[in-house]
Amino acid sequence: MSASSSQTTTPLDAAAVKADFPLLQREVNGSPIVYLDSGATSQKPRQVLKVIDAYYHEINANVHRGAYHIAELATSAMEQARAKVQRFIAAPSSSEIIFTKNATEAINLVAHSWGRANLSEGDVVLITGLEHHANIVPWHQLAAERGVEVRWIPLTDDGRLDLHDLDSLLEGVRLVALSSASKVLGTLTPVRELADAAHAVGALCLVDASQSVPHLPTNVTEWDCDFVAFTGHKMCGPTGIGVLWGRSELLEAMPPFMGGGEMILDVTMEGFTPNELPWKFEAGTPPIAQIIGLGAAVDYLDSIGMDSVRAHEMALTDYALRTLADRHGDDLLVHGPSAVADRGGVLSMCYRDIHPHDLSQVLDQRGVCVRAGHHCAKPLMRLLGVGATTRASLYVYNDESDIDALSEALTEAGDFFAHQPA
Amino acid sequence: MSASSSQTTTPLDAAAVKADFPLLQREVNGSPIVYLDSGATSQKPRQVLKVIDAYYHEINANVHRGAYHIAELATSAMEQARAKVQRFIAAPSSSEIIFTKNATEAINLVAHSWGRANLSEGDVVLITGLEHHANIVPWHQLAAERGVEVRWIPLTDDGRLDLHDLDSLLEGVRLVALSSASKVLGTLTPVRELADAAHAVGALCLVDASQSVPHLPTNVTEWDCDFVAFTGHKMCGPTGIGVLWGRSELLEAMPPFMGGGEMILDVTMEGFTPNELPWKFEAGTPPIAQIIGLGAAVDYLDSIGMDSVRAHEMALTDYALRTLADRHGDDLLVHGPSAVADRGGVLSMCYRDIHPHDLSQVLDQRGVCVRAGHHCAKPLMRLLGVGATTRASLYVYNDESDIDALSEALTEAGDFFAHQPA
Amino acid sequence: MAGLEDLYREIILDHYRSPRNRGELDTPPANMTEGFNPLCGDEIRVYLELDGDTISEIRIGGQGCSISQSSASMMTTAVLGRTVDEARRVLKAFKAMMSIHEGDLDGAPPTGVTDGEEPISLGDLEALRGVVKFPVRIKCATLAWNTFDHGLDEISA
Amino acid sequence: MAGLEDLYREIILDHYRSPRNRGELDTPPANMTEGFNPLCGDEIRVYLELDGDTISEIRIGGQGCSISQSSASMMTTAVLGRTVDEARRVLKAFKAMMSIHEGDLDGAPPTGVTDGEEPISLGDLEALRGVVKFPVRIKCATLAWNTFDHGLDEISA
Ligand SMILES: Cc1ncc(COP(=O)(O)O)c(C=O)c1O
Ligand SMILES: Cc1ncc(COP(=O)(O)O)c(C=O)c1O
Repeated sequence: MSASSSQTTTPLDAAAVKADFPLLQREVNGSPIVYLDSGATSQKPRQVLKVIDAYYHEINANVHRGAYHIAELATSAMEQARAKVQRFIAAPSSSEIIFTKNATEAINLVAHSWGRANLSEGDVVLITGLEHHANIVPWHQLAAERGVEVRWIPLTDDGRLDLHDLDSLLEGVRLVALSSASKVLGTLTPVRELADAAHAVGALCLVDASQSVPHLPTNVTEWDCDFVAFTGHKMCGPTGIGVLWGRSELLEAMPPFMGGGEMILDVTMEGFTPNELPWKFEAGTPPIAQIIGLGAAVDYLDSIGMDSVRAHEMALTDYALRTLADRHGDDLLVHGPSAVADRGGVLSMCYRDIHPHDLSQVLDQRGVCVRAGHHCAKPLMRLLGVGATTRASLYVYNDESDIDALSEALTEAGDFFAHQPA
Repeated sequence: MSASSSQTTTPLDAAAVKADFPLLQREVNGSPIVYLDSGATSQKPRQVLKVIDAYYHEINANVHRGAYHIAELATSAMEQARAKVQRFIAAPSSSEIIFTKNATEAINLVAHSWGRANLSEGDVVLITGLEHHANIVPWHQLAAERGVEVRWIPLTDDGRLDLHDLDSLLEGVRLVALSSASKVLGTLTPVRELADAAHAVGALCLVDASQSVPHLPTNVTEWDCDFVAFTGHKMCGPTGIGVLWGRSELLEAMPPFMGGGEMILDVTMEGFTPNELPWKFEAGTPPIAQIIGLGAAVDYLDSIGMDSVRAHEMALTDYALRTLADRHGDDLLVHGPSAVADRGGVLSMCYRDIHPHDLSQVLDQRGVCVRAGHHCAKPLMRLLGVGATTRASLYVYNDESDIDALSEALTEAGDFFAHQPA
Repeated sequence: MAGLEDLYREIILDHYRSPRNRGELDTPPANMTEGFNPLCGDEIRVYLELDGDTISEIRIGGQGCSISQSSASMMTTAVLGRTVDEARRVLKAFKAMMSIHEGDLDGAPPTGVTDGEEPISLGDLEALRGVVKFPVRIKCATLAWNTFDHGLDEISA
Repeated sequence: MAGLEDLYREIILDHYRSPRNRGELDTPPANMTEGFNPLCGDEIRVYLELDGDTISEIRIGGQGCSISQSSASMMTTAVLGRTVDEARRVLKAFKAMMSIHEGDLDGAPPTGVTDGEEPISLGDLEALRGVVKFPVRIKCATLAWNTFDHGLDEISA
């Protein structure tokens, strides 16, 4: 993605988009809500909520097994959602789309199934300083269990991957596991370059795309990587649904993860035969309503166009960086890359010496919802030398008025802590 | 539960209950729907759908981390749902209630975490001939991986557990894993007796309560067992949510299952410190809306009273067994225990020589939804000597008219296959 | 009953009631392949014997519903005596008939069933076309065929 | 700003700006216990030294928000010079003040904070009562206390 793509795409109608989101119509503490925490979870458009509700009102039934009418409708709605997700990320086949409960389960699936079948003492998993705990802890678990080494790609001062020593970092590596976009800094990473580098040393490449699938066009074939994990609730979909995409040959060769209904072809008293892809990895009753809801979320994003989503967020990030700097000057430090083309719409901030937890509490009094804390990335926090930041993260429904409200609330927070009788 | 409990409980208002379920107001193929597949999944009352919808409209936010208002509301709604589930099953503490995506994940959690930490070559897991694949395959996986032995409690001819040889079956057993009610035959099992027997030989007892929690009062303390798994979508709750209850001492001692956000206290570049119970076992963004929806389902069932639910289902099962036998005589075989007190409202049937798949297809033409197949219990099917059965399963919203419609449709199906020109 | 005639055509019920080529063959010389419909519990065994390149014997074992049994029975009459190549073309044509093309859902033209080869007539098997309207039953109709497909692969391997 | 006065009481901001007993102690003789708020990243270190049964030294290290820092600071002044038993009673009373009783939610009477013992006055610490209205912040307020609790356990063990 480059800044120029905004010229070739239809600009989105910000007011119309915002009107699609019922929660954004509410007030908090007497002010209209200003939701700037989409990196944690996105709001849901009425189009998605309607589909979920219609599922329960009209076709709720267990899938794949009932021969009756509503069971057929439920099954086909669920499998159509799978095909929608496949097209959304340009995957070669819908049988490569595995539904999990969140991105975390998707990454754990790879660690348990592929990892435990393929990695042993001394093998290296290479991750990056930008990772979310979901892409750290499963590898730490493998390290503790069987002596796998977890190695880290360091960061540059402005929060990009430092690939200076990549060749030596890759020694002994069996898996490169990186996020395509950082939830803390917004940094976009060179996925294709790292996938190629991984393959060159015979390693696989897993991409945690939780923070990029909602915001940028995704093409797993162009990435030429091996696994991609992401999560529904950050992309206008319901909670309780995540996705693992994997290359068929790999998925075919991997042992099942969890065992139970749906994932078997046959069970005897002596053993079992796993089912075909994708069901082999989907044990138990799937999150049916949530899968169908995710399909509706994909439809919604498609109706806007992911190029337009990206263009909108870039313009808004640019506006935010400019206006915040103008107004707050040295009081405000925004971490991460400075060029809008290198980052998503994530602003991790330090404002004066006000602790993020206090800052976000005061902002909340004005209806401004931001995230304070380590953002599930404690190693990155330690690299930045802070315990926590205050993070505002943008999405398709935000507009300049949201940034203005944030800016105004920052000033008020500064006043509050400065003028309190001490 | 005994038949007499129906005298001491308030009879439920069947018409009012049915009216709570929007899907039951629809027609299928021109007939009002007759939903008799609650063993696969239950329908959802508007009270539950309203809560889910309100969550997304009013307080949708990621939990446990945001300091802003709606994040606090989401967190407290989720933790209140945990307390509701705790009370519903009479668990000692809400920190023992672990949310999973379904019952299958709950059982796999025990197999992965407790099983892999405690079981090795030659240790025996004792299961029963009544089990669902969810309580078979995870143990087969352990058997294949590390030589654990899976042993089976056999069944009597009428589908109850044959505990004749229990003493010798228990030799070398580390875990007894049984369902409290069979989804195929309806059989209720003597959970407390088996938990005591397990403890007497130093083994633990896991109960797959997926088919009993929705239908009977549950008291895990009276069961005196160690783990209990069940699933939300069969008890008026949404899809995508399951529960594992476990005794604190055991859960405390067990290693985490999946790794990621929420389940950690601290992560460094070298390792991680797991969080406290229950979050230690809840990696990633939880199925927030589904947890809150399950809380609403518990409220709904509580408002009726589980004693009343059970009494209603017993009366209806009795009506079904009597009227179906009267009308269809030898054309119809119903598997399982004959005494209503020994069974749930599940009727696994063979009708003439019509294959269950064909039978259910024809019933569907009259809007009658039943399940045909192996019901995820292939070993049990082999014990019964059939490849599949046709199963009608009852719930709180069914009434005598549903049974009458089933009975009438059976006659029509018989006519259809008899009178087709051959 | 209205609506079911498309599914339960006369010829289907005939094959169900009087299945052709039911039974077993000695292995070896025959090859046996097992198939499962994981969703309903149907199981099928396809016994195959070749004479050179020609399918000289085929038998069906196992159990299933009217659709899976009649489809298996019709399959045996459609491929017995054919060469492996011809049988594979029948197989392909049948599976094409049974597949719900994603293209159809999008309004795009359905994928051709012959890939430039001469079209093959499905004869009686056309009676199974109605199954496509009942998606859950498609797996019943294709069970024997997929199992047969694996059997051919095993023999050629 | 309206609504925040309950949380940010004057005395809280005072302890935040001028924390008492901040720093480190040599270990040994002191004991050091670390605590995390997993949800916001706050970290705290409580250094403890006993003279017989009396808490003769206490120091706080680490970082956190105004609530966690001021609560830690007030805690040090509340327990320094007390016996371990007295300190435990303060601890218990404080945690009782901070807990949202399930009973409250049900309309049942709140659990007593003293269990029959003589009630203990919380003094300045009462200023933190407003935190209960902001449930996410309760973990901030109790972080130092839970860590202190573990520290006492470690010393007695
Ligand atoms: C007895 C029993 N156990 C386990 C399960 C699995 O439940 P789920 O598919 O929701 O994981 C079921 C549901 O089919 C069941 O009936
Ligand atoms: C980069 C990244 N990876 C993984 C996750 C985990 O997603 P989930 O909590 O839905 O499993 C998140 C969300 O917090 C994320 O931002």
